[in-house]
Amino acid sequence: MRDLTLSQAINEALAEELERDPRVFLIGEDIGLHGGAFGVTKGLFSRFGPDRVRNTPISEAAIAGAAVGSALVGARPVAELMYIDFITIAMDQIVNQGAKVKYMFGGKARVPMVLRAPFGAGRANAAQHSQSLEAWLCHVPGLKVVMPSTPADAKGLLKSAIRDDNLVVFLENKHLYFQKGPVPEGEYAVPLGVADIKRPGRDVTVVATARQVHAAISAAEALAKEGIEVEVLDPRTLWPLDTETIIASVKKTGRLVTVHEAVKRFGFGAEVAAIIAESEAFDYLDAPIRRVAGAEVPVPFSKSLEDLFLPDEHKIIDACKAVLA
Amino acid sequence: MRDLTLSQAINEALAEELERDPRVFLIGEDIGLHGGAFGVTKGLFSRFGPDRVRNTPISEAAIAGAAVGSALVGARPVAELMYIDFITIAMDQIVNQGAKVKYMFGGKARVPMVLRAPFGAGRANAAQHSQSLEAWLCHVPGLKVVMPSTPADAKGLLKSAIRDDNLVVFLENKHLYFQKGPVPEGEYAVPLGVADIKRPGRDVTVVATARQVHAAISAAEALAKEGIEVEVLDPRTLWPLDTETIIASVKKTGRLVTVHEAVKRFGFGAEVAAIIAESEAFDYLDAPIRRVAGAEVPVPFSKSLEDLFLPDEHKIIDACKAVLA
Amino acid sequence: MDCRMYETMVSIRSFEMMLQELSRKGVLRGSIHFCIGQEAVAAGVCAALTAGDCITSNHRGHGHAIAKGARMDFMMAELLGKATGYCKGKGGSMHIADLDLGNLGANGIVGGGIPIATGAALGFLQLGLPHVAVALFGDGAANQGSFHESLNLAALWKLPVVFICENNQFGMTTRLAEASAQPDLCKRAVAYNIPGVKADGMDAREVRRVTAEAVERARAGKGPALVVLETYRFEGHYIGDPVVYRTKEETADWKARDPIPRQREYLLKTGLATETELDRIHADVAGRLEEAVLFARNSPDPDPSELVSDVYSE
Amino acid sequence: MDCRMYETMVSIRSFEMMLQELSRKGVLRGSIHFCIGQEAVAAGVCAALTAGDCITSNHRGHGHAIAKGARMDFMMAELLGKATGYCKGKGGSMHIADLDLGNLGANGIVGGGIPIATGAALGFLQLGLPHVAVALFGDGAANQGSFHESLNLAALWKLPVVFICENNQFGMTTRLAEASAQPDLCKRAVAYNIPGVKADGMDAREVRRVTAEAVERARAGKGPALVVLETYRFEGHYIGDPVVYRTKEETADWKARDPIPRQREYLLKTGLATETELDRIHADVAGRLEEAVLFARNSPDPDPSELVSDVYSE
Ligand SMILES: Cc1ncc(C[n+]2csc(CCOP(=O)(O)OP(=O)(O)O)c2C)c(N)n1
Ligand SMILES: Cc1ncc(C[n+]2csc(CCOP(=O)(O)OP(=O)(O)O)c2C)c(N)n1
Ligand SMILES: [Mg+2]
Ligand SMILES: [Mg+2]
Repeated sequence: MRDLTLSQAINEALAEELERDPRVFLIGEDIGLHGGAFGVTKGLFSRFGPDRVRNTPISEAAIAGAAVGSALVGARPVAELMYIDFITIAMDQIVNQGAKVKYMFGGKARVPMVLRAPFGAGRANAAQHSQSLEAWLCHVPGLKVVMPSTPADAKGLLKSAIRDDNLVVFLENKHLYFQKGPVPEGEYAVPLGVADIKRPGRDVTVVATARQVHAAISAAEALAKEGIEVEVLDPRTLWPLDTETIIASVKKTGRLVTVHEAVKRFGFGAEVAAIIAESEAFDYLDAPIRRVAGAEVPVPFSKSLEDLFLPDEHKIIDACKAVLA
Repeated sequence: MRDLTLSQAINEALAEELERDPRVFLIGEDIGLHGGAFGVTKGLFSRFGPDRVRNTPISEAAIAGAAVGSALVGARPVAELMYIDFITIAMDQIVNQGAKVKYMFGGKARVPMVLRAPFGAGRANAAQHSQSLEAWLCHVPGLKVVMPSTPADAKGLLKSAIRDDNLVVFLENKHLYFQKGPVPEGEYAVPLGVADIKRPGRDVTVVATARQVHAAISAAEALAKEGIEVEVLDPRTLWPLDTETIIASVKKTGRLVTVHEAVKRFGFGAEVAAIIAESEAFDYLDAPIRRVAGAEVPVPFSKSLEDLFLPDEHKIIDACKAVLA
Repeated sequence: MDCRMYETMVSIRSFEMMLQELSRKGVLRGSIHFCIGQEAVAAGVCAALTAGDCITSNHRGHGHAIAKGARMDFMMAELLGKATGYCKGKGGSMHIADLDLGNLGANGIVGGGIPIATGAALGFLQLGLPHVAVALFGDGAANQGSFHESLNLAALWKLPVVFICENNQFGMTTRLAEASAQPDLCKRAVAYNIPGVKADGMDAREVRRVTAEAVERARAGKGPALVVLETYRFEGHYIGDPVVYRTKEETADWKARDPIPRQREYLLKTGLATETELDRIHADVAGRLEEAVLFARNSPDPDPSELVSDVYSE
Repeated sequence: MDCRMYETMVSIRSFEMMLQELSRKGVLRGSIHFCIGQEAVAAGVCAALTAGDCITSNHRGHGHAIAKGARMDFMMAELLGKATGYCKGKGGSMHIADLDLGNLGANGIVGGGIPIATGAALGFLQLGLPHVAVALFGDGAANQGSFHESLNLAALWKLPVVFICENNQFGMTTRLAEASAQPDLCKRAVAYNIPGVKADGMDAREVRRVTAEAVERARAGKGPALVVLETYRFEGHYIGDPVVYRTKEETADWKARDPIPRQREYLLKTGLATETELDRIHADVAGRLEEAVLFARNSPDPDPSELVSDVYSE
C-alpha cells in the first residue's frame, strides 16, 4: 500500500467516480483550475473539463439547489462547500428540500448527491471558518452524515457516499487533509453505517470522530503505559450510527468517553451518551460518562485560546482517568 | 387573574414592551394589519404604526440581518419568522453573525434582539411547516433559547427576552397559541435560565418542553391514580439550561424521562440525558433513561401518521412505566 | 390545444371548488392555497412543455399539478391524507409531486423551488437530455435570495430553464409594491442579462405563447428568461383568510377578466369548439371529479408502518 | 481632506506590507487577505462619511478599518492574536471591528455584512439618528442572496444605506464574467429601482465624490444607491495564492493605475502638498507602524480565562 494524504485519497475517489459514472459531476466555488480552497479537487478540472468540474459563483444556496435539482432528475452531483460554516446559507435546500423530498413525495424521489465540506478548528481561522456543525445535520431525518478519520476510510466512504441514493453530507477535517496514511490500491468501498474499532481495549471505550480519533489513539498509547487499555471506536458514519458496536464496546468496558471538536452541548457526544444511557449497556456502566469536546464558545482566533478550545490527547487522558477513578 | 391564550399573552408582552421602550420594534412578514400568520401581533400595527410594526417582503435572511444590524447600533428588534422552518434561510445572520459578533469582537458588541417563531407539529402542515429546530440553536454559543409552556410563562419570559442584551430565540408552540391559562395582571418578568417544577413528584422526573409539558402533566395525573408520583419539570429556557434543578430532581427520583416534539436523535433529550449521565445524579439513577420524542422522520401530513409522529400522554406513561419497571 | 387548455382550466377550477366544499364540510385539514383565478398560468405554461420537460411548483400548486397531467383522484386522495394519494398521504397539498410526469413538486418554502428547477436544468445538461425545466413561483418569492442566486447561475451557464413569476399582486397579505422596490418585476431580468417578458396571465393563449418562446430559446441553448404573468387570485391566501388587504372593487375588476369564460368565448368565436363540446368537457370533468372524491374518500389511511418508510432510499 | 486620503492610503499600504514581512517571518497565522491596490476605495469611501456613520466590511477589511480610523497598534495586536488587540485576539484579521468608530466589523462570510449594514440603517431610522450605513463588499458577494434581499429591503424602505461594491474583478480565483451573468454590476440597481453608479476605484477623489453623493442622498431620506468601484488587488487572494487565474500583463496594467502615486501627483500638481510634507506623512506612518509592531509583539497573549468570556452580555 502507498501512503496518501486524506486530501489525495479524496481526490482519487472523486477521479475514480467521475471516470466510472458519467452522471457524476462536481460543483463548487473555485474547485476548477485552482482545485478548491484546500486543493482537494486539484487536477480534476484539467482531466475532466469544465462540464464535469463546475466552478460556481459565490452562491451557496444555488449550489445546494443545483445539486438537489440535478440529483432529482438523475444526475449524481458532488457539491463542495468551501467551509461547513457556509451551510448556513445553503441550509434550506439541504434540510427542507434535499433531505425531505423523498418522504414528502411518498418515496418517489431520489436525491443521490454528496455535499462535501471541510470542518474543524486549529488553523487560526476564527469563528466563521472553524465550526463543526455535524450535529445539526444528524438531527435531520433524510440525511446521512459521514466523517472519516483516515485517508483509507475517506476514500472508501466517499465512494460509498457517491454511489448512495441519498443526500450524504461528507465532512472532512481540515487538519487531516495534510496527514498521510496507507490507502489500498485498486477498487474498494467502505460501507456507510459501520463503525471501526481503531484500537481494541478492555478498560474504557472512547468514541471519537475525525481528527480526535488520532488524539484518542495517542491518549490510548499513553494510558497503555499505565496499564489502562482504551478501546478507540471511530463511528466513521455519524448517521446512520452503528449503535450496536458502541453498545457492545461499552458493555465490555463499562466506561464511556466521547470526543469531538464541535461544541459540547447538543453535540454528537450527547447523542452517544443518551444512546448508552437508554440502552442495555446502562447496567454495565461503572462510572458517569464523560464528554470531551470543543469549548462552549465561538472558535477564538488566538492560538493560545484556540488550543484551549480544542480537545486533545491530554483532555482525553484526563477524562479516561476520571471515569476510571 | 384573567385567563389569556398564549397568543394573547405574547401580544400583551409585545404591546407593553413597545410602550415601555421606544427602541423596541417588531419586524416580520405580514405582522402588520393582518397580525401575522397566527394573529399574534394583531392590533399592534394599528396601535403603534408602521414604523414600530414593520411588514417585510418575503426575505428571511434580510429580516434576520435587519434585526442583527439594528440591534448592533442600539435598537431592540423583535423579529418574527412565520414558521421556525424558515430559519434555514436566515441561519447565517443568526448563527454566524448575531450569535458570534460579541465574542469575535472581543466583547464590544451587543445584539439585543429577539427572534420569535412558532414551531411544532400536529396541524397537518407537513414536513416544511412543522419542525422543532431548537436543538440547532442550542448548539450555538451566543444564543439563548426560550420555549414557554404556559401563557403566564410566555409573557414573563418574552419580557425578559426583550430586555436581555443577547440574541434570544423565542419558540412558540402553535397548538399552545390557542390554549388559555391564568396570566397575572400588571408588570412581571420571568427570568431566563430558571426551570419550573410544574408538578412535584418523587418517583420519576419528566423533563418536558412546551406543549409536552401538558401531556406530561396529564400523564402524571393518570399515573398518580396508580400511585406513581411523577415530577414534571419544565426547563422553560433550553439555553442557558437550569441543570441544577434537573440534577436535583433526578437525584430525588432516580429516574428520568425526557419529552419533546423534535426528532429524538440529537435533540434536547439527548443533552439532558448526557448531562445526567455525566453528573453526580448518575449514581442515583435506578434505571436507564428514556427519551420520548418526535419520530425520526420528516413530519408527515396525514393525521393518522402525524399522530404517530408526535409524543403524547400515552407514550409518556409508557416511558414512565418502563423506567419504573 | 386550445380546447385542452380550456379543459385544464375547468379541471383546476372544479377541483378547487370541490376542495372548498370539502373544507366547508370539515373534511380538509392543513394549509390549502387556492389558485382560482390563476388557471390560465398553469394551463398556458404547461401547454408549452413537452414530455420530459419538468416544472417546480409552489404552495399554490394544485393548478400546476393538474396542468402537468396529474390525476385528480390521486391528488384528492393526497389532500385527504390517504394511502392512495400522490405521496401516500405524507405530503398533502403543499407537496404534491409526480416525477414521472415531470412535476418535481409543490413546495412549502416560498422560493424553494427556484434553485431546484435550476438544478434540474443543469441535470438535463449533464445527462445530455433535451429537456427544459420551468420554475413557477409568485411575486413574493422573487424577493428571496434563492431567486437571485438561481437566476444568476442559470443565466451564467445558459441553463435550459424558464423562470415564471406568477404575479398575483400579493404575497400573502402584502401588496407587490409594499414588498418589491421594483414593482415592474420583469425589469429584474436586467440584473442577469436575460430577457424579461411581461404578459397577461389571465389569457391562457398569451401565456402559452410567451412561455413557448422562452422554452424554445432555453432548449436551443440560449439560456433562461424571466416571464412575469400578471394575474390575480380570486380567493383569499388560504382558507379562512379574512382578506383585509384589498377592496371588493379590485377583486371584481379582476374577476371580470376570468380566464375561463375568456377562453370559452374564444373557442366558440373561432369555431374551434361548439357549445355542446364545451359542455361535454364540463360534464367530463365533473364526472372525473366525482369519481376522484369517491376514490379518495373510500381509500384507506396510510398504514402505521408508513410513518417510518421512505425516509431513505435503499 | 486630500492629504488625509493620501495618508490613509499610505497607512493601509504600509500596514499590509508590514504584514507581508511578518508573514515571511512566520509570525502571522490564519487567513490574511490583502487589499493592496484597492486603497483608494477604503480611503475615498470613508472620507465621505461623518462621525456616527458606520460601515460593514468584509474579509478584505484592513483598509476599511484603517480608513474608518482604526489604530494600527490595536489592529496589529489583533493580527498577532494578542490580548491588546481590537478583539482581544479573539477575532483576527477577518473580524476587526470598532463599534465606537462606526466599524461594525470585517466579516468572514462573503455577503454577510450587507444585511447588517441594511439593519444598521434601519436602526438609525428607528432611533431617529441622522447617520448613514455603508456596506462594503466585493464583486463576488454580489451573487449572494443576501445582496438581493438587502437591496430590495433597503430600497423599499428608503433606508439610509449605501451599497459599495468593490469590484476587484475576481471572487477568489473566479473572474467576474465567470461568476456574474451581468458583468456590468451597477445594472443590478435596476432590479431595485435605485441609482446604480460606476466609478474609478483607483482614484480616491472620484471614490469620495460618488460616495458622498450617494451618502447625502441616503441621509436625505431618498434611499440607497449601488456604487460599483472598479479596482484590482495587486496581490493574490490570500497569502500563498499561486495566482493561476490572471496574466502578469493584466496585473501590470492595473499596477500602472496605482492609486497612491496618482494621489501624490495630484497633491503635488495642485500644490495641496509639497514633497517634504508628503515624505513626512510616509515617515510618520512608518514610525507609527514600527511602534504598532513593537506594541503588538510586546503584548501578552490573552489570558486563558478569556476563552469563555464575551460569549454573552450580562
Ligand atoms: C420561506 C417562506 N417564507 C414565508 C412563507 C409563508 N408564506 C407562504 S405563501 C406566502 C406568500 C407567497 O407569496 P407569492 O410568492 O407571491 O405566492 P402567492 O401566495 O401569491 O401565490 C408566504 C409569505 C413560506 N411558506 N416560506
Ligand atoms: C459565504 C462564503 N462563501 C465563500 C467564502 C470563501 N471566500 C472568501 S473570500 C472569497 C471571494 C470573495 O470575492 P469578493 O466578494 O469579490 O471579494 P474579494 O475577495 O475579491 O475582495 C471567497 C469565495 C466565504 N468566506 N464565505
Ligand atoms: Mg403572489
Ligand atoms: Mg472581488
